[in-house]
Amino acid sequence: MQFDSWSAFIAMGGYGVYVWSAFFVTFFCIGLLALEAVWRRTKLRDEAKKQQARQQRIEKAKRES
Amino acid sequence: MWRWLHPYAKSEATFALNQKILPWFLIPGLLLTAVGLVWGLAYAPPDYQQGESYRIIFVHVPAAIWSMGFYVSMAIAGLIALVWQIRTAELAVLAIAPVGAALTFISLFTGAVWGQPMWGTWWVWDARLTSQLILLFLYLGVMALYVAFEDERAGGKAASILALVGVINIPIIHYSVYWWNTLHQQSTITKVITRFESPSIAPEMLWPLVVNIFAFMGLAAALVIMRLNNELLRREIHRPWAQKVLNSGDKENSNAV
Amino acid sequence: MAGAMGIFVQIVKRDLRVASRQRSDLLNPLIFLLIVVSLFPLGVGPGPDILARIAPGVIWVSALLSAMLGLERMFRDDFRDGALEQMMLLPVSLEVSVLAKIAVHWVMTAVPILVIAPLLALLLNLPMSAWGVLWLTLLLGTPVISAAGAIGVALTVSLNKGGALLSLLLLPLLIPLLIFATAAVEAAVSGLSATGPLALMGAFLVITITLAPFAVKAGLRVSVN
Amino acid sequence: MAAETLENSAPTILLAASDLSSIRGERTLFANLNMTVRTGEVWQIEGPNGAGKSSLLRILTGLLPAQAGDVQFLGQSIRQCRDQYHQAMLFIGHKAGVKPELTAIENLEFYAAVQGQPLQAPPYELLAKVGLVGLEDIPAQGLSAGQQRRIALARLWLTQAPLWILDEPFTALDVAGIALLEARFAEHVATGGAIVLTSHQPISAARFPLQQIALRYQH
Repeated sequence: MQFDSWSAFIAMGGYGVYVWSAFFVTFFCIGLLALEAVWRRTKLRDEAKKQQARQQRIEKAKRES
Repeated sequence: MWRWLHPYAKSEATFALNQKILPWFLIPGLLLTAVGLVWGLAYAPPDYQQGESYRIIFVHVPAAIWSMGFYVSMAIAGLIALVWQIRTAELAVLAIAPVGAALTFISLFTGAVWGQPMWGTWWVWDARLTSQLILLFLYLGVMALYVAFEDERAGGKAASILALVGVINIPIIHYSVYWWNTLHQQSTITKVITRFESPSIAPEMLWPLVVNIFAFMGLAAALVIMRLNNELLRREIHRPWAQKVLNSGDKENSNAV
Repeated sequence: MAGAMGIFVQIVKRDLRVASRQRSDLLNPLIFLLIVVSLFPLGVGPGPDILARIAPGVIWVSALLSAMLGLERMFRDDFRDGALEQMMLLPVSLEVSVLAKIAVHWVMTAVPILVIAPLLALLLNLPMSAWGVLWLTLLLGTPVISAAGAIGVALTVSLNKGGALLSLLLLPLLIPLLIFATAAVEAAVSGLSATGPLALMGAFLVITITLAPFAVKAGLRVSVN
Repeated sequence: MAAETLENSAPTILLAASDLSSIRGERTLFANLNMTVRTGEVWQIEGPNGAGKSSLLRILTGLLPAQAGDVQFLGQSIRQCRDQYHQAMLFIGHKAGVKPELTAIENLEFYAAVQGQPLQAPPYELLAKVGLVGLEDIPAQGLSAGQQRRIALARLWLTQAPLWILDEPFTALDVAGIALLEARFAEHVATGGAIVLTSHQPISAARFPLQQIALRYQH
């Protein structure tokens, strides 16, 4: 461990703003991409459900007519 | 080549393969990221010249390396898409582009915040930063070209061609920018950053860097696979296999995505 | 069979004729170039030293921008009136026709620039000793713009809003050209030999002219369907 | 491959399409389509808008790749003998390929020259026949759509290509123009040529044997 205390770790020898903003932005971008992928998958799932429901309605209408 | 690739021209086979290899990238990626972060931020020794600020290297260098690496892999996917007319390869181009662009952006941003304490300015027209900036433009061009087409197949093919043209040009751009930089060199400060990429870097700093390089590869590859799978499902949402995957989603939510 | 050379000549002849009947399209990029170059003294001040210092870069950046204006014409009209389809159905490799289109585009856009280059050098107070090298860089560089530009146009010709996109695709690819061209002129200004960068520009020229037709062909196949 | 050499021989298979499939976007236009075009035949492709008539023609010309299947010219895949095929085939599409900046004569001269049959003299008689008398040396942009189309169709009298692929050749033509064109079609197939075309107008089958192939709109 290179740092004596938690606050020294945060301060990064005076470069805290730079170091932490670099790391934050990096993982923010990666996280954003990951979230987008998960969110997209959820949307697709909804879309598939909607389509199956539509298909069922069409088939039902066909059977009843 | 064709014999080997052909099964994966089918979306379903590609999807199944992707599902299988995704954990092999995602899990090591996450673990190595955790290790690399703690090691790099807390345990690696400070630099004798730059103090703690050099720790930005642990995200800057991996992002820069893979931004270039992913461009090359995007171009290879484009080549496969064009030569063998494989649609899944086109989709791979489109899955890689945003991830590569994000890596390029990360390397630019971290380069700027590293430059500020070291050089007293956010941006210098350093050869490394400049060629990264051009690389970002190339990624943006590929993405913009794809989006501009209404017909997704045509867009995918156009983007593949552009990626290929770009990858032929990258070494030339790289070389010309370095040459331009030495021509207009006004000070030697850029050497401060360059020093870290020479083999003379101390092993206590090198090892966490290596860990982070592999961590970034795992994470970025996992992102690409996730995006590719989403695209495959979206294009084939009418097909039974896609509906089956999407319906069974909730229980395998955690590892399928 | 008309033979590859015969078809090349026919396309060149026809396109030169077409271009000579739409003169405003040819003049506009040239006037644009003149205006952009004359904006710089107004923007950075008329000091002869600073102008001479930025002249190579200004002339080349302006030439690149004005080239972007005229590039679209290479395939756009042909795409709209069906001549592009017919060109793809000629009994000759598409690369030959593409080279003819590139050649015509170069003649109609670059030759005027070569003619007014001394005027641009004069406006920006570029030392006389560098005029020859400036002219040589334009001579070697403009075919690269036409050939690489053809790739971009082939990819965007079917899009309605291709203009801005075209610049976004092409300008990053042309950066090495800009670097070496300005370096050559700067070397000449400071009395050094410009052979190195000029030789590299010659290499670019050869590479682009050889490889671009294949990329253009692939791009046209995507756009025309 | 000129028309004369085919004239006296028994019908030859000029063009053969096997198992063609075309997908545009998400929609299958047609699948497993087969057709065999022999010399002396006129094929009309029918179907409602959006059924894929134009796509089929463009696949036959080689402008558009088919998703599956192959097109063969004289027994050889057109991808292998592209130049030969293009030498022997004439395509006039929706967009006629007439440069609006050039005159009728200049347009025709260009197409004749690139097909390897340069004109010896300006084709005034032909242009008069297709109804463009007095408009021969006006840039085509000054002419109406129908007149521009007639310039493109005039190529049919100058070409020696045995195979014609025509997308809606009768559009924007008057009754006399249609009759003229049909007469030319009859002449062409009688001398060993073949034609594949799309048309909304019914074609009078009296003058030449007419094969029809119908595409349906598929959802």
